[in-house]
Amino acid sequence: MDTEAVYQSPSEEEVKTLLTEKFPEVEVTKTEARRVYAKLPREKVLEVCKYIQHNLTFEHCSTVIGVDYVDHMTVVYHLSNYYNGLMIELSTDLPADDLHVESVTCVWEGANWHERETYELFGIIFDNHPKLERLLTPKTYEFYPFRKSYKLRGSE
Amino acid sequence: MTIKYLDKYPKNLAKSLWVVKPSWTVFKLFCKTVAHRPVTVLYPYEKEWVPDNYRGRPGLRFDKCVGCGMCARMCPTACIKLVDAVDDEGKTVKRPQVNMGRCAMCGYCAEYCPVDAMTVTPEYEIAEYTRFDLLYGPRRLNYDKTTPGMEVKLEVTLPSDIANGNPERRVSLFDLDRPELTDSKCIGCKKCAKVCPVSAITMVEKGTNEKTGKPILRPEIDNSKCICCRNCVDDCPKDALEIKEVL
Amino acid sequence: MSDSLVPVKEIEEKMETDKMWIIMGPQHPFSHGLWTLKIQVDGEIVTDAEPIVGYLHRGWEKEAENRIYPKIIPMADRLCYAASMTYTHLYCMTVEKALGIDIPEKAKYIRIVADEVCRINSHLMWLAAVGTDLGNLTVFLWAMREREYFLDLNVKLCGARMTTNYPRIGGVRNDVTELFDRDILRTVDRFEKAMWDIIALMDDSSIIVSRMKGVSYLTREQCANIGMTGPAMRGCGVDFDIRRDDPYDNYDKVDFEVPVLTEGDSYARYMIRIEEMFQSCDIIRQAVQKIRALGKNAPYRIKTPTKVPAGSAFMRMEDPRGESLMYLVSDGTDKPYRLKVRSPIFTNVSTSKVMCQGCRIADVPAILAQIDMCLGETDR
Amino acid sequence: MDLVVEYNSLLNFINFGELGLMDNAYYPFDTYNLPYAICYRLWEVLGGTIAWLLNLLFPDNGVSRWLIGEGASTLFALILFMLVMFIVVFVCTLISLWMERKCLGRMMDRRGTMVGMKGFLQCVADGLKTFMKENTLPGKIDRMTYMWTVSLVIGVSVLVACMVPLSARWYVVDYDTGLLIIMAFFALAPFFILVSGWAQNNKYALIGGMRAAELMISYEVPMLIMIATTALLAGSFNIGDIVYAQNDTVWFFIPQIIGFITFFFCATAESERLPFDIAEAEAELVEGWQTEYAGMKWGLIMLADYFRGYVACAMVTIMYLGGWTLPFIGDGPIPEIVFLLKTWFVFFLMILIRAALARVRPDQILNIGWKVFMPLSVINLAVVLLLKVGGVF
Repeated sequence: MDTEAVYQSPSEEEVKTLLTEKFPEVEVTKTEARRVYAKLPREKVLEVCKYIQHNLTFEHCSTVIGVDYVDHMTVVYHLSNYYNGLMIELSTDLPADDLHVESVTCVWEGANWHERETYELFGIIFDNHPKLERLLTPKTYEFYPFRKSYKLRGSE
Repeated sequence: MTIKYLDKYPKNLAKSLWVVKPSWTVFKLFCKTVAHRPVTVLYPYEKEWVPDNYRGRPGLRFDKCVGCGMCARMCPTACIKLVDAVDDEGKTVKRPQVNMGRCAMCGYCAEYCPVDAMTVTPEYEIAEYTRFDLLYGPRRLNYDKTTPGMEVKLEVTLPSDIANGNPERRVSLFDLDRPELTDSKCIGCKKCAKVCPVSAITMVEKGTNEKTGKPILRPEIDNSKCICCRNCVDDCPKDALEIKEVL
Repeated sequence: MSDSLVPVKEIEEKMETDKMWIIMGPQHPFSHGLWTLKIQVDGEIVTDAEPIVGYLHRGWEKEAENRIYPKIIPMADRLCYAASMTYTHLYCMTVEKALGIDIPEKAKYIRIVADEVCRINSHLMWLAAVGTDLGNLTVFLWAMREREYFLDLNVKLCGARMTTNYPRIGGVRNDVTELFDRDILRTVDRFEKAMWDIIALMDDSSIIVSRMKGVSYLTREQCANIGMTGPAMRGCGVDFDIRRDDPYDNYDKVDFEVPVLTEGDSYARYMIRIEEMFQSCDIIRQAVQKIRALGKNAPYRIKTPTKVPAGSAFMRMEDPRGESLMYLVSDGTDKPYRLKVRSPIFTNVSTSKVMCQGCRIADVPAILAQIDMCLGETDR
Repeated sequence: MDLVVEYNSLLNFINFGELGLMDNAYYPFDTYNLPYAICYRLWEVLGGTIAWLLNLLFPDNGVSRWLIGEGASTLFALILFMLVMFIVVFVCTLISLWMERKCLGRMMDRRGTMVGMKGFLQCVADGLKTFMKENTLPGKIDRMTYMWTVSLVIGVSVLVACMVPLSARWYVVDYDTGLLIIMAFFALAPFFILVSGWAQNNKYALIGGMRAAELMISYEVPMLIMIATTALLAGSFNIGDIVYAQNDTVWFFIPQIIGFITFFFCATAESERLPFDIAEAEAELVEGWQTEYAGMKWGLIMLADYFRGYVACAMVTIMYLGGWTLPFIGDGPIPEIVFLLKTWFVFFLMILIRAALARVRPDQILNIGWKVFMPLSVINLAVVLLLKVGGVF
C-alpha cells in the first residue's frame, strides 16, 4: 500500500493536482462541482484505483460501466467519497481486439458484481477477478447481448 | 429539523412489560373496528372514489380526433394502431385502435394528443374473456362521461421566455414547432399534402422546371392549421421537411 | 500419551456434522420477488450463502437504446414498482444534465414532494415485508393501510397509483392539483400519528427487537467497501446521504436530519428507515410551503429539445433503498447510445453472504428484509 | 331465559327414566352421562322403529327382540355416542377457527371471512375445497411413513380433543388421572411430526420436524410441573375434582397467577401457534413439516392444529378458570356452554397474542423455555406449596 499522506476529504482541485502529479498518464478532462472526470490508460487502472481508495479515501465504488463504441470499448468507474460527496469518473479505453482490464475487486469488494455484469453483457474480461461468471444471463449464453453488434430482433 | 423517533427508541422493554404494549395496541384497534367498520373497502360492491385525472384506459372523442397518429407514434408499448373507421357522415377516416392487452396506462396518448381528442378515463375494470375482446376500436374507446378534467394538457414554458423574464406564459408543446422545408431537397411529390390530417399543407406552384417544362410544386404550410403532428416529416421520401423546434 | 488415546481434536473433526445446502427461492415466502438464495447450513447455523439473481433480466438498458427519450420514462417506472417516482426522476435529471438545462423551481419542489411520498411508500412496503418476514401479519396490514393513503396522494397528483410516469424531461407532467397541498399535509399529519401505533407493535415488542438486535453485524469499513448504500449503510455508521452531501434539485434548500447509527446490526438498519419516514414528512411540509409560496402560475415544465447533444452525463440520487445512478451516453440523436442504471439493491444483495454468515436460518429473512429487495431494478 | 327453560325441559325429557338408564347392566359409565343419555334415547327411537318395522314383516323375530334388548341398545348407543362427541368437538373447533379468522381480521383492520353466516360458512367451503383436491404424493418419499404419521397426528389430535370433558355430565372417560391422560396424548403428536418430517425427503420438512421435537422437549417439562402444581392444589388429577376444588375455593388463576401466564404461553407453544410456530415458520421454512402435504392431508393437518389449540385452551380453562363452574352459581343450568365460552375466551387471548407478536427464533424459544418458563413454573410450585403448608387451601 502506498504510505503517502491520506487526504480525507480532498477538493476537486486537490484531486486534480494529486492525480496528475502522481500519475502523469492520468488526464483530468473536466471538473465540476463535486465531480472530477479523468481518463487513463488501462494498464494504470489498478494502481490509480488503489491510490484513490487508500490515499484519497474514496471508500465506495458506485459502478463499473461498459460502453461499446464499436471500434473500442470503454470502461467507466464511478468512485465516491463519503466525506464530502465528491465523485470521480475514471474512464479507460480498451481496443476492440483485446478486451482485458485489471479487476478492481481487490480494492472495492462492491465492484465485484458490477464487473461480472459488465463481463457478461460486453465481454470485457477483468483479470484477477475472483469469480468471473455470468450473473444475470443463463450460464449457457455464448454471446454478449449489450454489444452494438447484437441487434434486437423486433422493432418498435 | 428534529429527530422524532431515534431519541425515544430503543428503550428498556422490561419497563413496558415486554409484550404488553403491542397486545394492548392490537386490542384497542380490535375494539375500534368492532364498533366501527374496518378500513377495507368491499371491492365489487363498493368502490373507492377516483379523481377525474385517474389514468384508466384511454378514451377517444371520435369527432374531435383528426387521425394524426401522434398517439400511435408516442405509445411506448406500441399498442395503438390507426385503423379505418366510418365517421358520422359516412366517410372513411383513420382513427386509433388500442390493444388494451398491451396498454401500460401511461397516459402518453392523452398527453401528446394535439387536439385533446384522446383522454384518460377512470375506467379500470377492463378484464375480458378473450384477447380479441381486449381490442378497443375507435367507437368502443368512446367514454360517455368524459369531463374536461380528463384531458391531459401538455403545458410547457419556453426556456427563452424564462430568460426574457416572462415565465408566466404557457403554451402547448406543439404550438410553436413547425415543419420547415429544405428547398433543395424537395422533389414536389405532394406526399406531405396527402398525409396531412388537417390539410394544412397546400402544394403551390413556384415557377416551371426549365428542362422538362413541368411546374415546380412546393408545399406551403398554413401555420394556423398545423398541429405539428410530424406526419409530413416522417413520410417525406427525401427528408426535405424537418421540425424546427422553438425553444 | 499412549496410542490408544485419540486426540481430542481428531474426535472433533470426526464428529463434524454434515453441511447442507438449502435453496431458498425463487418461489419462497421470504424472497420478495424472483431470486434465489442458496444457504449452506450446519444444523441451524448458516455457514455460507450465495445469492442468484437474473430471473427478471429484461435487457432494460438495451431496450432503452432503441427508444426515443420520452418513451423511456414509462419504462423507468417499471424498474421498481415501489420506488417508481425516484427512478423516473433520476432518468429525467440525467437527461437534463446531458442537455445542460435548468428546470423551473416549482418543478424541483414538486419533484421533492413526489420523491418523498415515494420514499414513504417504499419504506412502508419494506416495513410490511419486515412484518411478514418476522412472522407478524398485523404489521404488514397496518403498514399497507398507511401506504394506501400515500397511494391515494399519487392518484390525486398524477392519476396513477404505482407506476406514476410523473416527472418529465424539463419538469413534471402536470401541475399540482387544487387542494393537493391541503390533502398532503393532512395525510402527513395523520401518518405521523398512526406511525406510533406500528412502532408500538414493532419496537415495544421484545420479540421483534430481540430478533433483530445483534444479528448480521457490519463494520463501517466493511460496509463502505462492499458497496452497501442507503439506510443499511447509515445503520453501520457511514454518515452520508446524497440528498445532503451531494444535493440534486432543491434538496439543499430544505432542512432535514440524516439519521446515523453506529450499531451496524439489523435493528439499526430498521431504526434508520423508520426515522427517515419522519424526516420525509418534514421535507414534504417544507416543500409544500415552498410550492405555495411560488404561486399558482409559476412554470413547472419547460420545453426541451428532442435531440440530446453528444457526450456523456451521469447523475446519482438517494433512492429509498440506496444510491442509484444513471449514466447516459448520447450520440446526438433522439435515442440514447447507452443508458446504464446502477441499482442500489444489485450491490446490496451481493453482500448477503457477509451478512448471513454465522446467523441462524430463522434470521435469514429478518436480515434480508433489511435490504428491501426489489428485483425489477436488480436484474433490470 | 326462554331458551334456558326450553333446554331444561328438553333435558328433563331425556332424563326421563334416568334411573332406568343407570340400571342397565351394560351401562358403561359410573355416573350420569348426558351425551350417552341422548344417544340412548335416540337409539330407543331409531332401534325401536327398526325393530317394529321388522316385526311387522316377520312377526316375533329374534332380531327385533335383540335390537331393543339392553346389550344391543348399549352397543348402538355407544356408536352414536362417538359420533355425537366428535361432531360437537368438530363444531366447537370450527367455531374457534371462524373466531380466529374474524377476530384476526378485525385486529388487522380488515374484515376477515365474509361468506355466509358472518363468514362461518367459509370454513365449510375451505374444508370442501381441500377435500375435493387431488391426492398427490411427491416422489422419493417414504410412502408408508408419510401416510401413517400424518394419520396419527390427526388421529391423536382428534382423540385428545374428544377426551376433554365439557361438564360433569359430558365426558368420555372419567379417569382419576384425566388431566395426565389428556397431556400424554397431547404431547404425542410432535413425535409423529418429527418422523413425518424425515419421511418427506424435504430439507424444510426435516428442519421443521426437528424444531417441533425440540420445542416439545423444552415445553413439556414446565407444563407437567404446572399440571402437578394444580393437582397438588386440588388434591387430585381428576378433572372434575380439580374443577370442583376451584368452585369450592377460588379459581386457581388467583393463587397461581404466574402459573396461569406461564401455562398459557406453554400451551400456545405446545399447540404450535404463532408466535411459537417455529415448526412451520413460513418465512424461512415455507410450511415447515407440512411442506409436502397437499390437498386433503393438509386440510386435515390444519384442522388438527385447531383441535390442539382447542385442547390447549380447554386445559387452561380446566386448570385455572374454574372449568364449567361459575362463582356463586356452581354448575348452573348449562355448564357445557359456560365451559365453551371460557375456552373461547382463552382462545381469543391466543388470537390477540398471535396478532400482536412476531415469531420467536428457535434458539430464543429454547432459551425462554428453559430459562424463563421453567424457573417460573418452579416458583409457582413453591408458592403453591407455601399456600398449602400455610393452610390457605
